[in-house]
Amino acid sequence: MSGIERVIQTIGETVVVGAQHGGGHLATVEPGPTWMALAPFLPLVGVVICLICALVPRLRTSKLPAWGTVASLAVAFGLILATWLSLDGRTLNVHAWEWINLSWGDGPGRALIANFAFHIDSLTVLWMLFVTGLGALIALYAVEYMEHDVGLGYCRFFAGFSLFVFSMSCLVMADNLLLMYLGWEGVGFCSYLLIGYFYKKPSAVAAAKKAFIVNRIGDLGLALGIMLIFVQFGTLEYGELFANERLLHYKDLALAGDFAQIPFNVQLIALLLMVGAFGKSAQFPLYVWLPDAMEGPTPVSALIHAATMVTAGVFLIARMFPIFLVSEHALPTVAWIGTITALLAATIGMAQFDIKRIMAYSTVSQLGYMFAGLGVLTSVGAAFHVFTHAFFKATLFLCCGAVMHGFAGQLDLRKVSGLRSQKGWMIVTLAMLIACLNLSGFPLTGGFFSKDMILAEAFVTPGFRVIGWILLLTAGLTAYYTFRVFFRVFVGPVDYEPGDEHHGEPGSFHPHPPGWAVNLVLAILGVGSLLVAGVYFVGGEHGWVGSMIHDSSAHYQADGTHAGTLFGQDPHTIMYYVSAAIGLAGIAIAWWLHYAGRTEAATCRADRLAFTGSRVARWARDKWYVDEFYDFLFRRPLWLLGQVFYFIDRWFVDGLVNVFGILPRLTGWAVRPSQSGLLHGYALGTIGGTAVLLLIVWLVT
Amino acid sequence: MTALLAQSALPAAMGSGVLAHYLFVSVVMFAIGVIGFLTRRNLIIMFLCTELMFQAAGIALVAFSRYHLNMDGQTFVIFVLTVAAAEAAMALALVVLLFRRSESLDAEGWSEMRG
Amino acid sequence: MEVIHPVILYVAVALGAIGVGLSLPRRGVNPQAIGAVIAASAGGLVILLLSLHTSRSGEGLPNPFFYVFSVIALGASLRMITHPRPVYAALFFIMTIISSAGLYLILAAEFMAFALIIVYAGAILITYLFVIMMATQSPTLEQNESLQDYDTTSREPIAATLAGFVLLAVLTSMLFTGLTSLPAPSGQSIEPGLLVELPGKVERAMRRAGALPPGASVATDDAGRMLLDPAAGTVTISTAAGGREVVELPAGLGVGNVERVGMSLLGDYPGLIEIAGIILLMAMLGAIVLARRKVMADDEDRAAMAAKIARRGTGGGL
Amino acid sequence: MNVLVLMILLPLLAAAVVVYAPARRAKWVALTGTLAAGLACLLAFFAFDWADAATIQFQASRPWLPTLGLELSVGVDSVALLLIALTVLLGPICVLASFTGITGKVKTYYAWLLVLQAAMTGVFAARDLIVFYTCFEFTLVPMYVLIALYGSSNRAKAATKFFLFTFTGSVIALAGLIYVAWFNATLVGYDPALLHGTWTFDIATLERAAREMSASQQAWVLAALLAGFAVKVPLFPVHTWLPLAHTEAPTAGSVILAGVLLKLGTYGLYRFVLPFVPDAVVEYAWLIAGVSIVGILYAGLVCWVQTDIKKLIAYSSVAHLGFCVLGLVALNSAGLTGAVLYMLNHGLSTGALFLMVGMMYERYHTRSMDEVGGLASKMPIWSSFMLFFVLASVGLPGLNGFVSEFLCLLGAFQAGDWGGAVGGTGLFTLGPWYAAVAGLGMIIAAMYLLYMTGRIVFGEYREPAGHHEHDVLPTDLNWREIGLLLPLAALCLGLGVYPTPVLRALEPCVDQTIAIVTGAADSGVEIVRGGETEPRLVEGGRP
Repeated sequence: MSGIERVIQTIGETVVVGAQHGGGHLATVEPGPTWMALAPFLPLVGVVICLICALVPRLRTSKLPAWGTVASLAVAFGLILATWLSLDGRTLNVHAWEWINLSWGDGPGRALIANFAFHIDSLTVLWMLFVTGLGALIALYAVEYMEHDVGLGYCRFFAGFSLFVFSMSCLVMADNLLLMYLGWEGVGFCSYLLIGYFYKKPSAVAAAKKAFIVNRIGDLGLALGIMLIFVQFGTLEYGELFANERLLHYKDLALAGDFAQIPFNVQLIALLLMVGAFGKSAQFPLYVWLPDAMEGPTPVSALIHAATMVTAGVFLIARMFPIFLVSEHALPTVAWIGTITALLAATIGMAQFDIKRIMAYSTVSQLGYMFAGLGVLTSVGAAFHVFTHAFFKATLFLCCGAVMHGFAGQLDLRKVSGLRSQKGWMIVTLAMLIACLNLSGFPLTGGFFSKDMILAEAFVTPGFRVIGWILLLTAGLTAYYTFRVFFRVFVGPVDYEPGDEHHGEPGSFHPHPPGWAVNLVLAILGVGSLLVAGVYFVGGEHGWVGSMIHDSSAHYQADGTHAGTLFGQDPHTIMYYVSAAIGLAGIAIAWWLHYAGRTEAATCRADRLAFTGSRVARWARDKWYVDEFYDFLFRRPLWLLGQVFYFIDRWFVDGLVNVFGILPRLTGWAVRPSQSGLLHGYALGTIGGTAVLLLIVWLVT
Repeated sequence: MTALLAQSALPAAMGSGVLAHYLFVSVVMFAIGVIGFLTRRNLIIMFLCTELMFQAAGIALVAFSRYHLNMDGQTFVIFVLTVAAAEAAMALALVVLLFRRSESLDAEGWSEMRG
Repeated sequence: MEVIHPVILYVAVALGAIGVGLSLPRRGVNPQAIGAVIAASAGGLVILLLSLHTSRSGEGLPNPFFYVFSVIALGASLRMITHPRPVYAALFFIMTIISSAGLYLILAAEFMAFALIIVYAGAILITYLFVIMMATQSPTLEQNESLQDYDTTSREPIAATLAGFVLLAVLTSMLFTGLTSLPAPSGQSIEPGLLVELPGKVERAMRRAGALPPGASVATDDAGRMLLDPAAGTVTISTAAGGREVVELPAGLGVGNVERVGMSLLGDYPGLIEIAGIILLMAMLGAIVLARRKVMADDEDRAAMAAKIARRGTGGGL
Repeated sequence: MNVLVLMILLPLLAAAVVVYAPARRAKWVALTGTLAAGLACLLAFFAFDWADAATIQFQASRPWLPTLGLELSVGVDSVALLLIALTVLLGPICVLASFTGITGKVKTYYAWLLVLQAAMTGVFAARDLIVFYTCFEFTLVPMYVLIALYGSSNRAKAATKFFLFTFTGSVIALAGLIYVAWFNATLVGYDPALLHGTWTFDIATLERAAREMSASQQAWVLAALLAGFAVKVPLFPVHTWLPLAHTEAPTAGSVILAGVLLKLGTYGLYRFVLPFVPDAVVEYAWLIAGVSIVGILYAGLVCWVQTDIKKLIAYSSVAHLGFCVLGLVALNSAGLTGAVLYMLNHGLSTGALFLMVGMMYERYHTRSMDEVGGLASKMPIWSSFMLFFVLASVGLPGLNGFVSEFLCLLGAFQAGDWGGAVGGTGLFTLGPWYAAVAGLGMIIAAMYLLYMTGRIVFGEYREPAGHHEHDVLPTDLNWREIGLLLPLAALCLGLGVYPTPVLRALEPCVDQTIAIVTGAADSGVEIVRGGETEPRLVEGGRP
């Protein structure tokens, strides 16, 4: 009985996790009001609604799952807004229930505590704002976008969608690493579920599988990192971890540049966590799953694979910034990997024709920017870029989705042109334009400011100037491929052919422009993308995002105060002009190659360039053969190894067993003739044996 | 005590040398039974030989009973007799069965259990 | 002091082996008589030496009839295993049984002796004889020699004799070495108070001997036990007047062999008796089941039989 | 009557009734019997004093062969009770799962199924070595019958191999166990208050005596016990009976095999190997862990190339239980708790997977992924459950598999430090390297399970040639099938998001075991040790 009483006792108990080891600039963790813990669980209401709809035949054909999801996400967004307003720079902790709670004696490191509890600080709120906000908007978009699947598929989609938001909330709001890991794997699973939404398509199933497995590789790194944190610091809870005296001591050492005194194992943690971040945020070499993930429905791509889930890696590093600071090589590695990814993905993106894939590579590339930003110690820049990117990239994807929806699955930029001039596509075009300007870093857009922050820091951080140059080059490439899409698809002559979802004569096809929900969402997002630049001008030194970061664990006190100058000027000011120039140059090249003088969808001036037919261009189009390389290096050898093992299992391991089985049989076969079957033979044996035995007994005694 | 013993029908003690005589007879009879069992091919005679071995055992039992002035040996002979009777009944039934099958009592005619 | 020198013993055993081996039935030259003589002389030698030893050690020789009966028993058993005719073999076995019964008598086991004769010679062996007669083909005109091939030739006589006599050699060696370490007989092992268990017998014997006055009876204590003092040979009786007096037991009153066996059997091993009974019952059932001749009837036969029975039934009704 | 005895006797009684009841009632009788046992188990759950979970409760004993000190004695601590609960839970589920699958010789089937349940309960409830061993071996007989009579095409070979393989192993284990008893019987002057120096098979007594064995004695006993339990688990080189047996067994047989029978091995390791030969375990932990890890990776890769679904899941059991054994030999709180929890979780999720495959097999009569696939469009309910249990098996956080897998890995991680770098004694000490390599198993698990899901659940619908609808079963699951999956799913979810009660219940037991091991282990692996565990050790065992 006492067990059950204890169970009841523990439910709903709010535990105060105070940071006993004060010190540092981190605010003490205070218990928060219980209603704040409702936000992550609200999406589960959506899941339940979807489940009920799936089970009740009468509801199955309604749009209830969608509206339930939209409503629950909207309420969650409202709650997050309320949390933000009441947060006031504090760090709160809300306990829901005990999850894994194991202790072996007293003292630090003698208990493994990972509760369903939420750590709410400004970093959390920053992420949650766009997770729930964009979630609600994109769900609204999907109400219309997915309506041809009303029925079980609809329920499945929105259940996955809601579950994703729940998992993402857990990831962001967790107060310990294990709950974050739950969210981390949860979003991976939801991504799997939603990429594989069109489960009859083998490519979708394969893409889903690939996404999950590649993510799992990263997850292993993350899991090992979490274990190492536990072994090193004896806790998994953020509050205790960031207040850990050893960690604070190491941090002081690291800021003084004295890494030699920090144990290798502590430095290793960041490297392991980094692997997890690379997997989830699609960084080189684990980026390969993200372009394939475009097999999922477009709202999924917009929410999961552009705006929210893929920024989890950035979040992890931002959240664990103290851990990364004490590692000598982790942040430089992050910076370099981010830079390489940014450049690599941009080059591939330039050569693609599938607009969704271009956006996917663009996402990978922009994530590279964010990582580079983290690597050059501007966590504000990275977070700011995450924030702006979430808006404009979601817009881009949703616009692509609208095109895809309107043209029966057509995604090839060579086959659709001049949307602007067609009826009903104005909002889409405008939203697309705003998002493209953001992405290409057009002056005074949100993307412009956030990218500049990263670029400027890269130039002034000692030892990272090369990164700055590469990122600058990539900015130009980004502007080019972004407007390549815009100039090809949205402006220019009206010309189109339907995609493969259109059955019948190509001539009978009429594109159908988006409905009110899609237009509404695009309008909101477009305006949002336009206005997101404004957050740079409100709040503290680095804008609103800067003030949000300042109160969290991602804060780095040397942030933005690098004394360095660029060409003798303030780096930010210089960068405004330089990157604007580069961006405009990219747009101009795109205009020249893809818009000027184009008369039909399929051909343009770019085709006439010798370069586009070259081998390098083809390699870029074939994604530098990275997939094939992995296939050759890992998948095939492992598969072969599996076959070899199976062969060994059947013929050697089991064979050995069978030999043991055969030995008695052989012995039996050998002595079988001695069994004559005649009574006398047996009798003689018995009596002779008895005689011999007695003889032995007698001789012995 | 002595008075009562004298009155009873219990014989006087027997020496171990005398016992050896009986045991020797018993052993020889047993050996003859064994040899008979091994050499004869007639099923019935073979069973008779087993009875002979029983008998040898019986003699030894009774001799020891006499030597120890204890009734257990004789009691045991009763059980030997019982077993012998039961065995005879079963064995003979089997012999009859076998004879019906092959019209022969030759033990060598039966070797179904050859390995 | 050795009972018999081992070398002599082994020579005798070897001789016996040769003798028995020779006397086994075989085709062609058949020196059965010679073999029997050799075997008998070897056996005789051992018994002679044994008797010499016994008489020298002052124990005295066994009852003279021992020699008679043992010679008959061993001789008959040897002939039993060598005789080619099953019926004769069985008869020789009966002879062995009877002489064994004689040995039993010498050993003061009268009940067992008679039981042996009745059960073995009277019942079991008769069954054997029945079966032998049933299972032996009667001689025909062409083949007046009714001996079967399997009766006239023995199987692996040398190996069998060897095995048997190795066994014999070991057993006798053990016997003669173990004899010296044999615990001395303990007369006490038989309860002197066994008579206490037999109040009826005591009272009957006393009445017959006139040791019990009229109206008196053997007195018992509260538990209903006789007040008998075996050491003094006295028993308490209660007289007709109600008094008690101790009187001498009549001479010759004792517990006989049958009574002793019975007491031992029923007093010490009642469970075994039951089990033995069940074994016998099962053997009987088994024998019946096994030896029963199954009637092989197919459907047609069954139908015919049923019709026959039915006809009989209606016939009875008329 | 003692509730444990009741749980053993009820199925036996039901088995007897099944034998005499008409064949068409057999399944209902069996269901009643298993449900009654479930009720008894529920009763035990309420009566159990969870605060004192390390103490053996519900003890009952009756002399059996006093001259040898044999006693028919039962009793449970929380570990045993939870495993019994798993057994008793799977009982009615197996009966229900056989309703339509078993059509011939139903009486024999259900009777043996019930006997099997009684024997398995007996294994966990036993407090006497010989009672344990008797039940341990007796599980083989019903399982043999179930495979040999109700299996598929290659059943005779599978049943024989299963029987002989595991039997050979456990006979060697018996030698080890009896050696311990002999050691105790010849141990004089150790602690006169206890039964040392006499023949006894009481587990608590032997636990205390066995620790007095010398290092080489312990090593030999370890080898003997491992021979038996490793085959049952099964660990890497001695696992080949499992795929065969699983493939051929009927659905319920597979469920029980995966759900409970394999746990007999790990339970044996936990109950006997750790407390009996702690020094040897500490010394050879690296070897056992190494073998487990090889099993994890090897079996995982073998899984990946299977086309037979049942074989795939069978090999996955080898990989999964590798994690469990890894946690066991980590010999710290996280590892041991994780391992015990893993036993429960693996029973639930893998048992459920076999149920799923069985339901599919009943409809399509094939287990080959080449012949059937894309069932999501045809059987959405089935597919949802399948996906759910696959994820539980993959170890998705929030479902049960994750908690135990993480704890096992954390246990192995914590057991030492980076080889050679800081402290430690190189590769032969359990440590982070082991966890890191074993962690690759997590990736491989995702690979093969999602590969299977991708083929049979997703993709274009494929059905075997000549397939026609089952005449009794609907296309998708019926209510009976949903009903027997729901409790398993609920438990998978429940143990995933709120494992705290179970962890609390296991804590005292695990602490006690660790105290035993560390009490005997003076050097070598760094073992985390509880503060208050010492006194409990003295109280534990025989109250």
